[in-house]
Amino acid sequence: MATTVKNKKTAPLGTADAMHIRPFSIRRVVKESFDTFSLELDPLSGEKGHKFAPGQFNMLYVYGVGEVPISISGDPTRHKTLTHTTREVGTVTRAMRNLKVGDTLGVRGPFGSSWPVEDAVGNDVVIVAGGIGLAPLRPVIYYILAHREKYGKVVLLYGTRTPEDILFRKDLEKWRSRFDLETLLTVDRATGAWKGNVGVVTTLIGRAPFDPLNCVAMVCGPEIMMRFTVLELQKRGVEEDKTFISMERNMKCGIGLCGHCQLGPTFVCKEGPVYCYRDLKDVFIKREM
Amino acid sequence: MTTTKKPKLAVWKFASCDGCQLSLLDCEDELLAIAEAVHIANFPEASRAVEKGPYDVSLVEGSITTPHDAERIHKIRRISKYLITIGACATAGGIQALRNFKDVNDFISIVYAHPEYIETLNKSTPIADHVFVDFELRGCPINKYQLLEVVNALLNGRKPNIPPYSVCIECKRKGNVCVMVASGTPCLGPVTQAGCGALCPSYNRGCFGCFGPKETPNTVSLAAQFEKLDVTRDDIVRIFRGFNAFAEPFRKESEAYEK
Amino acid sequence: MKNLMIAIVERKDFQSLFDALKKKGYQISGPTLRDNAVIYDNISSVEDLPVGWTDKQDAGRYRLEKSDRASLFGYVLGPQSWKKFLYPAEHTFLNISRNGKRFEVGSAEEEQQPQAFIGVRPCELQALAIYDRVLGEGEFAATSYQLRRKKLFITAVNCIQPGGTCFCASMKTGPKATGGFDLALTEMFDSGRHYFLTEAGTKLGEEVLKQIPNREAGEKDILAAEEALRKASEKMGRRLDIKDIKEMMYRRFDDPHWEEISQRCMTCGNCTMVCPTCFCVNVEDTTSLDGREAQRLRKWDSCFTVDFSYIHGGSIRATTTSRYRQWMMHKLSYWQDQFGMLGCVGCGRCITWCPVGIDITEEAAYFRKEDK
Amino acid sequence: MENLERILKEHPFLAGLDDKYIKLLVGCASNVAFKAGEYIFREGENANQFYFIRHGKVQVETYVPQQGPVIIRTRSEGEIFGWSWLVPPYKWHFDARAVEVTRALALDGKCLRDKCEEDHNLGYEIMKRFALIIAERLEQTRMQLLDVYGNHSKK
Repeated sequence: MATTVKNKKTAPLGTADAMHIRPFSIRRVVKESFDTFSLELDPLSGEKGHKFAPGQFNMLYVYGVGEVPISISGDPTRHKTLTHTTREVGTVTRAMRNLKVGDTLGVRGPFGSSWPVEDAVGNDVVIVAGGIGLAPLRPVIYYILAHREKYGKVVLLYGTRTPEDILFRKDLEKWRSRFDLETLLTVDRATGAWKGNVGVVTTLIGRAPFDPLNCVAMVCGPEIMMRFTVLELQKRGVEEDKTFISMERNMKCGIGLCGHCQLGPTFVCKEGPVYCYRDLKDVFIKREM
Repeated sequence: MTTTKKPKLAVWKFASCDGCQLSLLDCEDELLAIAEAVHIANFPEASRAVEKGPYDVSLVEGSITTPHDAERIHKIRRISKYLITIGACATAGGIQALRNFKDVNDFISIVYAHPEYIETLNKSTPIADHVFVDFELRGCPINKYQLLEVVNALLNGRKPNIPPYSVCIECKRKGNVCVMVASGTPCLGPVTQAGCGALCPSYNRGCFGCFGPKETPNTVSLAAQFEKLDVTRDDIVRIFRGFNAFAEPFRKESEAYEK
Repeated sequence: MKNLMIAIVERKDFQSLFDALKKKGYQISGPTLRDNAVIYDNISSVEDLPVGWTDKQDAGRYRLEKSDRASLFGYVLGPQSWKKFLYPAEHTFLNISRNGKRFEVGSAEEEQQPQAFIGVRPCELQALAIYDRVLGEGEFAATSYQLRRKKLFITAVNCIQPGGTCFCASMKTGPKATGGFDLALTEMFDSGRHYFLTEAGTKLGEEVLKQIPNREAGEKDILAAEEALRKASEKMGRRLDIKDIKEMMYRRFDDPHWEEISQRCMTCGNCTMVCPTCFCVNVEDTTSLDGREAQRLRKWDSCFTVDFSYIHGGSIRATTTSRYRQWMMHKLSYWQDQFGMLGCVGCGRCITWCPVGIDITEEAAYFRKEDK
Repeated sequence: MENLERILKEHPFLAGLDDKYIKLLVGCASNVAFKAGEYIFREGENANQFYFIRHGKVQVETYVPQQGPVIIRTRSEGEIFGWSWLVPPYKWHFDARAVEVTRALALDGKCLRDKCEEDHNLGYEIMKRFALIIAERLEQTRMQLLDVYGNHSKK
């Protein structure tokens, strides 16, 4: 795997100006956990669907409130409906949560780089997700399962804070019942009723069934979780240039013009959010860069 | 904004000059739109009629200077869903906080014929020292567009565009020439929060710091530069001791030069 | 390029340049005096230029002075850069109106009147080239910038009199304009004569030049101008050694000296506002009181603000140290990775207009010394 | 016994350990099984064993008043748990309970302590291995403390 899959983006549809917002209608609202929800959107402007690559994001605009970057969490092989999953953490996502079926949401995108699902063909794939980090990785799982025969062993390691924080429960149930996908869950803290694993997500790496020398790792979660995860993957022998992470920074434009999402030499909205660890390792550990 | 009941708004006055309330009245062009969007239930500068609470929004002007006020603000907090303080008095103690640097009893005996009737606290303090404040709107007086912006943002459920950065940023956006660099005029702009539209530098004067300290203010560096511009130590104390004299960073800097 | 016109325009005929540009429909912008400084504004005649004025500059200090000759371009650089015209400080780009559960989005971008800049310094030409790369050439371009940029006529002015905080010579961006202009002037004084050696850089420039009274420049004229520019290069107030500067600065990322700079830095953002290449903007949302109309607008922003790097939970660059470092390393290191060029053109504005006189050349020199 | 010896020998935890030491360990080992929900040990009891989990899952928990049992960490097949036998006062600090039917090798810690005391080479080999386990536990605990997925929003 020589290179990161960079900027595999589709040109924004509708208008030439990438700052132009396209209205979408909310078809369904799904409550994923007490503070996390998914929105399923249909285009209003007559465009047919919304093509994207797993890992890409859209800028979502709530009328009069503002705009935020949210990763696409739906199925990339079925792009009639656009699905986003987000956590309520600020003014805009709070307003988004109050939207109802039939309300309008503005969309710009898709923007950014994507997970190397095509380059990973022929390899084992280990997907490590922490918390809301499963959202941008879900399209990867959908994609791989749609092309399952092309991959070796596929492992999903997913950690959350508590059992109540586990997202996409229906999907997880389905995935756990499959023989061609190893799904391991763990939570950081739990009380009595929980019968699953307890411990940070990195504890799953040591015993996950994959061949570290023939494997592509895709990691998404809080930065500190990704730091520990990469260390643990390296302990098992996964190569740097086959390890991929997804970064988060302040994004105001999504197209590399506003400057806010700079991470040293790169713009997270353009070269990221998905990076090959080898390309980012020098800046990844720099404080306040 | 939903078409449900209009939010009830109240304006309250503590130790102050009423100038900030007047900023609301000064919104001539927008006042009708405001009156349409909110129900003004209590506004001493505009009407004597007072409607009972609770209120959706309380705008509080003035600082706490008497034991009675210290009690009254708690009552207001209890009947207000959102409490927004407006102006330097309410957010930093105001110009009357200059007394905080001296013994208040000395002032009382000088100013009043019968000091024994005067019941006052020995410090003038901001509202946030007494109750939880949802939003602080700075300025002496506040800027009417900022006030409109806060009300507007609240009504539309968005974050108000009230940036905590320096006056310099809005000053340069406006195309002003830096008075300190080009004319050697001491200016508090680099340590003062934006919001006034860089009013004084637009008229070739140094910023007086009406909007109080900005985020991460480096008053030490600015004061050192004032000295290079031959501003005396006494004058540096005076510059920092304006309408926001008791705001922590300004207070500390003025005290450093008082010694 | 070589076969384009080089001519002499006498001072008395200089107004013809304004007239020719106006005739072509250009709105002319150029240097003029205001508030004790030379600023850029819309102008209409030679009289609007800062005739007979010059400036003295040092770190944190700028003073206008009377010049001993009636030069039109005897000043060095003012606080403003041309970005104020091409990428305005505040600009509404979307108008959105609500209609029940739906909303309609309308672009607020408009075709612009052609603009002509008079008095663009060589360092500023480089700044424009940088802006072109940053805002105009990527996969996504800034529409409002392109709408203004594409109709721009540039009259450059070479620098025969560099300022105290200039360091274009060491950045290889001046004092002579080498491209990116329609016309380039060198203001010459020679035994009582006052004239402009005028070089056309484009066909359009040549077309305009032909409408101004002129005579063909001889080799002597060209050599005289070159000599004046060579001298200017030697008088440059400051220098910045750019050899391997990207790598050098990366190595100093954790240097304790950043902390020392932060003792002086006020994070006021002046350097970013006056910088001709700083391009960062914020996007703000506004609404009408009744909620029926909303707008999205772009404002110049600064990496010195806390909110600049805010993601839920806090700011990535919370400390002054990290914010100053971001700015300086962006100019000298990150920019090269991002755009394949330096983000600094050596104009010296950030040095002059820093209220406490922090000097990027001095700090870079300190880091270089530490690096050895 | 041959079976136990093979299991111990192949376990990555003991990789590289001299055969004579493996034999010694076998002398301290026994097969154990626990039903789902059964306590393996309780807080405050003497810590005289550690376990190689062969099958099943174990949770380490503590009882917090008003909250009930809080699960600190689970251990699964192939993993080792229990190191209180190694440090005085040799008491369990937590409860351990089988989440499901669990089979394990129990090694007698007291027996092992004595052997390590007699032969410091063995002692060093064991210490080295447990130091790794303890460091790993510490690292994981620190990460848990960081509460990385929490909503830390200040605004």
